[in-house]
Amino acid sequence: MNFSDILTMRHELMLTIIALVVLIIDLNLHNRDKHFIIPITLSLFFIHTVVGFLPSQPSTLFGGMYHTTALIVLMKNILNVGVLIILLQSVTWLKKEENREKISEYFILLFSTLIGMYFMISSGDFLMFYLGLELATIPIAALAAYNHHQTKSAEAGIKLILSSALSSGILLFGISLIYGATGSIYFDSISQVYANTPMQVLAFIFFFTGMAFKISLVPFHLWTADVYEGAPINVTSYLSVISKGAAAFILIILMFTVFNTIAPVYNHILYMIAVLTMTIGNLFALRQKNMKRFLAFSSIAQAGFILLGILGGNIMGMTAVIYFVLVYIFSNLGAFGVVSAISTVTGKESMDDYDGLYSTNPKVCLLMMLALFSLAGIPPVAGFFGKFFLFASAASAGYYWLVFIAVLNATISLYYYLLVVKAMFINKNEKPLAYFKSDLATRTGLVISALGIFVLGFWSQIYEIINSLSFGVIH
Amino acid sequence: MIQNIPLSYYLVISTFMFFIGIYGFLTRRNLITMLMSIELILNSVNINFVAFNRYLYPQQLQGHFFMLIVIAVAAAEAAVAIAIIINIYRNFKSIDVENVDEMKY
Amino acid sequence: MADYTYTLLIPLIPLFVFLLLGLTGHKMKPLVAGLIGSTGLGISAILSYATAFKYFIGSHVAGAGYASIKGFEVSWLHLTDKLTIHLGVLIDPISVMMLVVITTVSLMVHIYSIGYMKGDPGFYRFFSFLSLFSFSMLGLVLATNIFQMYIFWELVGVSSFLLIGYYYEKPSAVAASKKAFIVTRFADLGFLIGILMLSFNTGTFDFQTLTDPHGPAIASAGGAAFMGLSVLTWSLIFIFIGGAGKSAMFPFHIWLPDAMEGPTPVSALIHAATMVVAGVYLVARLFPVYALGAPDALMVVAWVGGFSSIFAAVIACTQTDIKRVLAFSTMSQIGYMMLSLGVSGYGGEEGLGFMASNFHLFTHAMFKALLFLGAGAVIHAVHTNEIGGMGNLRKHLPITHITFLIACVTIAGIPPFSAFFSKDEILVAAFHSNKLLFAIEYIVAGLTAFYMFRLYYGIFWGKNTQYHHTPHESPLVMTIPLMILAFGSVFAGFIPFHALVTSDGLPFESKIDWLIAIPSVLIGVLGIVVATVMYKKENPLPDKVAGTFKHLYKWAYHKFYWDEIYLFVTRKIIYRYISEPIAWFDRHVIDATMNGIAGITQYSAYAIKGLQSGKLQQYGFVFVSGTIILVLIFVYLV
Amino acid sequence: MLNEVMFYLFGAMILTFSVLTVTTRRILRAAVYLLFVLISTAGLYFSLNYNFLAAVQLTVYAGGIVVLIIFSILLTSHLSERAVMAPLKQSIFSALATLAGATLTLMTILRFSFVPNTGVDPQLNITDIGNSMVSYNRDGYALPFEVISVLLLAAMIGAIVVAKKERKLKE
Amino acid sequence: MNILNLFIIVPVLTVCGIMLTKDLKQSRLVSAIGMGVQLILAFVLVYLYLAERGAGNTATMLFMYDAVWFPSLNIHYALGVDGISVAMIALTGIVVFAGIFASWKMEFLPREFFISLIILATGVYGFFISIDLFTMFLFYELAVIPMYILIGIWGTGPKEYSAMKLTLMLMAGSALLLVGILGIYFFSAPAGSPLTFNIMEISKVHIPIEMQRFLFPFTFVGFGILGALFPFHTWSPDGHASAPTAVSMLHAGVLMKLGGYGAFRVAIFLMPQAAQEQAWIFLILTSISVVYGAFSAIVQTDLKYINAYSSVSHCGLVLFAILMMNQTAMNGAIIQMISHGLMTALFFALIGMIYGRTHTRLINEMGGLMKVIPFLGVVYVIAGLASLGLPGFSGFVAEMTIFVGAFQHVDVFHRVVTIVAASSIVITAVYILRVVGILLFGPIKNPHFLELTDAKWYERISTISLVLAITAIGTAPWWLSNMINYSLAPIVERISAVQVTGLF
Repeated sequence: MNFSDILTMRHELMLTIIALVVLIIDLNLHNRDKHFIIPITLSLFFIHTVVGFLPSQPSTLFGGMYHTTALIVLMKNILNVGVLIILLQSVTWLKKEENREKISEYFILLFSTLIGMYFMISSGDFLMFYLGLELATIPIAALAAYNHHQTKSAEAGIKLILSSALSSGILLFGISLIYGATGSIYFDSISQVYANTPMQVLAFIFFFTGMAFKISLVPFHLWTADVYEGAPINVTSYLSVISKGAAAFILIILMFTVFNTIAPVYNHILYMIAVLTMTIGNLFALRQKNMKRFLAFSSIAQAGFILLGILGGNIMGMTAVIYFVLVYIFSNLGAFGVVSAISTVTGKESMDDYDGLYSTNPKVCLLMMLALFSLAGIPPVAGFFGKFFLFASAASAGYYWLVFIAVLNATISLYYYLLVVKAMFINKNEKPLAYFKSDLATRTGLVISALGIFVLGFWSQIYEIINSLSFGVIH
Repeated sequence: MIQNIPLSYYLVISTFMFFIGIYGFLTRRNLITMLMSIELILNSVNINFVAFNRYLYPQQLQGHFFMLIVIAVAAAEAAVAIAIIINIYRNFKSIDVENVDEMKY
Repeated sequence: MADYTYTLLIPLIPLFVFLLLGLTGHKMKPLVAGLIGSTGLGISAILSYATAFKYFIGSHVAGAGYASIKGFEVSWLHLTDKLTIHLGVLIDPISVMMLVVITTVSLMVHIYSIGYMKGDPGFYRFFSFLSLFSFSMLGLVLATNIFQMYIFWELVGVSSFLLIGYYYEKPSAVAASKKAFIVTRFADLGFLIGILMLSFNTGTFDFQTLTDPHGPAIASAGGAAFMGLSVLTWSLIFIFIGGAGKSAMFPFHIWLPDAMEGPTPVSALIHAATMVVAGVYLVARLFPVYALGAPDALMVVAWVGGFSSIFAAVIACTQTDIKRVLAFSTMSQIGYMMLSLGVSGYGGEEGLGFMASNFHLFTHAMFKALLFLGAGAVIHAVHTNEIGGMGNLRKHLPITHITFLIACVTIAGIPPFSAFFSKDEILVAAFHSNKLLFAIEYIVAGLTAFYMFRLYYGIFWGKNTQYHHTPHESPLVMTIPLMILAFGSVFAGFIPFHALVTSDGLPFESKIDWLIAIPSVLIGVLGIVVATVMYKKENPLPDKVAGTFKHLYKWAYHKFYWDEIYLFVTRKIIYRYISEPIAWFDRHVIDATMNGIAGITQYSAYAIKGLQSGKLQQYGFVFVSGTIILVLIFVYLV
Repeated sequence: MLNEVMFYLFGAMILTFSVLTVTTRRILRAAVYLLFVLISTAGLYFSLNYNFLAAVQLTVYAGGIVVLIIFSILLTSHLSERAVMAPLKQSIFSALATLAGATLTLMTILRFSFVPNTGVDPQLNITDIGNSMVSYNRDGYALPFEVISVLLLAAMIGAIVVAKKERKLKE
Repeated sequence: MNILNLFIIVPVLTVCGIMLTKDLKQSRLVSAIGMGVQLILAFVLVYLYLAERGAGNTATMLFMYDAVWFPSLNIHYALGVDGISVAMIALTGIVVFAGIFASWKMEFLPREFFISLIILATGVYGFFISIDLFTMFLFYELAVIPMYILIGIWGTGPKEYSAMKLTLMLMAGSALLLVGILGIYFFSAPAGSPLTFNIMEISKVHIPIEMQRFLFPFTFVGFGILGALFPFHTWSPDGHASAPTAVSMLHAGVLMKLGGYGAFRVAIFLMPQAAQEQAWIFLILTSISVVYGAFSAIVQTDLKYINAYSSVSHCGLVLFAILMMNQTAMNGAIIQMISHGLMTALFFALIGMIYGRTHTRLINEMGGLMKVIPFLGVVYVIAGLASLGLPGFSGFVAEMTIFVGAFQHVDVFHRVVTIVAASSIVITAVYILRVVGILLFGPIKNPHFLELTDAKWYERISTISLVLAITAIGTAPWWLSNMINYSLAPIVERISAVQVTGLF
């Protein structure tokens, strides 16, 4: 290890250090003063985020177990920005009386999952990949059960940990077969010898279902809604954007590099799963009244769209996926931020509680509307661009009917997003939720989301950067 | 000395064990037994890794170490799972999975 | 060629008056509005007379015939390479004749209306509409091309609509205006299709080109396209449908009686003298094409005209509303004109029918306007339209009585009143062409005399009716137009139409054929005598006669139930069996399908909700089965 | 020969106890059966000459995890308690699914022609294992072991956060 | 500074301006100024356009502006106008201006209302000036979505339902459209050369016929839904009935024109062969639209429903004419778009004003209004007469151009559908006169109506501006027609260059 290696691994190292620093400070603080951790951690993480943007060289470490490229750094940075927003949005919630003793744990668990995601994205072999995956999952289960006086939270925790264990078991079985067939766990070796034989397809399917679980693709999504609903709202937003985004990143990388040889097979699988995911996700979302659950199903449907980019199989596809995830992070965090702010202040999470909200809290409603429009893919907000590029990439591979189904699904999704808009703007309510003012951090978080939602689409530079780093299925 | 027993035997064992684990996961009502089924699944995967390593690629120890890591991960997973189960027990006064369905539809 | 650009002013002045009155009229005193309207038309009338003088006499070289001259033309709308709509002024014998007719009658009506409409709250509106109508009608007759004619045709229709519905608070007036517009609109559809076909086949809208005997239209004749008739024939038949609609020919006549809901001066102007003869004018305008290119179409014109004339005459004998009698009389007389056109040939003596038709148009305008205005004066005096509510008015309304009598005698075809001449020419033309039509016209001549005198006696003689207010003669502003028109009715017959208005522009010799004229006069006299016997004094004879021909009377009284048939078609078939089902279909099938798609989506959302049962093991089961199914499909099936 | 006997013995034990683990009505017994499965697996590893693995299996898995499980059983259940079995329908469907899965998977795996190792079996000694474990070159596992430490720490903290009893909130 | 950019910038600035305002008075003033400027701009554009043409500029598109936006996808922010777009922009300017004045008394959430309205207008303007499919599509959706809010918040009756239905159906339309656009994009250049969204560029290449066959229905129906193509028109009656006045005006007046414009600018222009081949299907559908909408209108009792169905009929005529694919008919189609836009906006404005007074839109409950509100009555009659195609008003010009154009096809099929479509002029007369007769004429049914007051000054501005435009086109159609004709020539040339022996 030399200095440049440290620089290469700066995301992981810095975050580990931050986590440890938080732990140490926490141990030395009196119970009364625990809330000081919040500003400290926030500033540390902010620095971490900024440092992440420093230029870095692509390199490979640990004999290929860890590798990083500009693209991977970009992915990590995208995740960082998302996490930063989430942290900002969780401040109010953390300051609550019942959470006071667990503040540092929240941060440490969150950071360790983020570290897991870093390693997962950077992994050069299945071992690190698996480790990263687990590191990114297990602490979240603990976070989901964070509110342990709430039955729902506990239920979310157990549902998450057990189903993720099952899925990672199946995924591992797949990996073991891949190992058996190719004799290696290193991606670079595997991609050269992976062949389209029944067993390798089977192994791929096992592996893929595990990933599908993470991204919550139908029919491997069933945990999602329950966990999202039960988990503390900020954990939910973390799960829905960061966790899912990271999984999408690594999935597309693996699809394009390791499993490139069986692209004809997995394209069929993806096609099927994409249709199922978009449709079922939307159908479930239609009926939801609980905002978290609602956003859960909406995020399932959104995951289906991501597959369109993978199906594209070219540079455009990867760009579209990454860009979409970026946009999706901002949009979803905008929506979650509002839900979180309302839920934290008033404890209300049902859509009915949003009736007539505009009359009391117009700004929040506007942001929510923008975020939902972005999720639905309505111009001029960023979601439109994200979706358009995804569709374009699928169309570039000739999947016109899939695009059609996808856009129809986007229309259905517009329906339920509009239901929320309707609740806020149109429905009459004798007693709408009273006016509330969130604290500075939450507002900052919301403003950043709003900015992202607005700017990302028009600012084509971002798309171009991603595009310059992306690659297609390697032949 | 291992040539007498073909690799496939190990694979048969591991596959059955894997699916027995899954069966357990799908049918055991007790959360802890479900966790135990998970352990069965992981164990079957380990057998796979080890057998592949031993039979096919003994030069490197990739499967070997993979198995080690899986064990460690299994331990971590079990720890968190058991903590949550205990929490469930406190909240629900039961660890029957059927009762843990407050959130649905 | 003389410069006729100034003729542009003839329609434009009324347009200006219309805009002026329409926009600012509500701020004017009624009399001012009336004077402005009348003055405007007066100027137009003077210009028309000047034009007529200039065209027929002033700049005419004897024996050279009358050329058709474009006084003015601009391109209005470019449609295709060949087809461009122009707006312009076409000066030829019939248009000049029509100018005279329209401006004269219109001016009379304007003046008359100042008295008739006195005290009406919508005075200015009435005059502005009248001006609009005059503008449209003048534009129509001056049209240089068939599309311009169509444009003004529509405008005439709408002015008629506005004027019929002038008393818009009266539901019957509103219904009548609606009916008039829709029926004529329906006919106009035929006109439009005819125009489309004609213009497509000939590549022109222009009348001069169309009517050129060596032009593309007539050249395109021949060759059966559909049901044994050529495209040209079909297009002319369609165009005639438009003309028939406007001229209230059978079966489009139903709007005309109802149109009498409008103020009486309007009936005089629009529904007697000018607009309703637009159909005749249209056929006359395209006459060379009909005559040379599509004799079959001309045959249709003749028969429709002939049938309409007798049909209307029979009905007219039974009606009790004086304006309706006049309306059916109008229809009958227009049928005459149509028939006359229909039996005519092209060029020289052959074109006698053409000349006769126009001649009759001219005289008819005079006497029919007179009749209507007279009737208006009567109505003005007694406040009812029903013949039953009148009687013995000759003492109260002397001037009206005399002028009305003159008109009745004229229409009965008694020499030397004008209609004798024109009708005689028509009979001659029919005689030379088709004996059956000729016979019909004889009968109609008798019927006409009968019902007119029935009317006359009913109003001015007959029983002694008690009136609430003693009826008194109308003011001078109303009676002077009556006198002027009476003058016209008497003397218009001496105008040498055969020298002026002929099918090919060349004059020909025409003299009265006494062999045909004398019987016709006798028939007219017979009609008068019968009417005198039956109606001069109150007696039971009419009821007896009605009783004898009970069914015929009843049918005729109900106008052969054509209104009912129309009502049935519109109310029952179109409204009940087309529109309502379509509206229902739209809501309950198409819209329901769209809602159904949404409903199915919603339903399936509920149907699959069991998937998310909240049971962890079921999630696991789905997960595992999902994996296995994927394996099954992609490892074993694909 | 001995190897074969051992293999069949352990194989039979694994399968039997696996089935018993997921079918027995007594929870504690299930844990014990699981322990047997894990021990038998360790036996397999022994027979494959992977002694280190066998040792780890015994200590960490059998010794650590199973003990953890047993403690948690004791915490949450009464010993006399009989486990509630799943409804018949659920069992049948699950059995069908797993059987189908097992059949398909086995059919697929067994048809695959694994390339047998033709080289000489390298002698595996504990030094190599140790070297690999700290090596950061190809086939070195320093990084995973570092990362797993983070995982374990996180898991520990997570477990504590979830399981610790909260102090009563101040009124 | 390209003048076309101003069409985006001015509304955006107006929106920003409204955000700063506090109450109705300020926000409507800002909106009126902004949209007034926009209207002036539109006329300036017309003037500049004609001046350029007069100066001999023969380029297909004028005032081109091109900025690369997403270089890797070759997406440009590309603007340009020809006579057709100029005409449409002028239409939009007038209707939006009138719409602002029609909502002068929008008491409830005025700022939000005007902002949404102007965003809608921005979308429409953007759509008409774009020559890049991507930006076109962007503006298209931008124009559609404020409808939901506008109807949902400020609407009447079952507004939520109607708003949702309208939005979803239009979005489903844009789903079809998106597939079409993407398909076009990926065949927009021969292999090897960079793909492009630029319409003018794409028109230079030949999209493979198989793809055309596949993509044309998507694109055409996609636009057709917005253009109220039977049987996808049902959003229109409900949507219009529930929408507030200005929204109905804008929606029927300009938004629905996006459908026709797009169908012709994108679907037919870029895929002429498939258009030739498949035109017959859509001709049947559109001629059904024309007649069907008119018949449906006959039995409606709600003023807005009547007008909505009439829009179905009239817009059907637009698509019908476009599908005739010759210069005259297409010219007629565009004039009809403008004419219908103005007329229907006028209608909706009047309906809104009448409703604001009588609080009912059911014609059976009204009667004799001419007596009490003569100004509105007269304008309503004018609108009605314009709608039924009376010469002197724009509708006549449009319809006649369409029918003459449609009649240029010699075969029986085209002739029959033309005659079917032409028969709508009678049915139109029926329903228009029915309404006028019941609503304005006859005795006053409700004594309460006697107290109604006639139009206020802002209402007069709103209606008179529209009436003026309608009569201007109706009496002097040649300038509009020539302007459009000039720009149509290259398009028609391209379309008719491909001779396909279709089914008929």
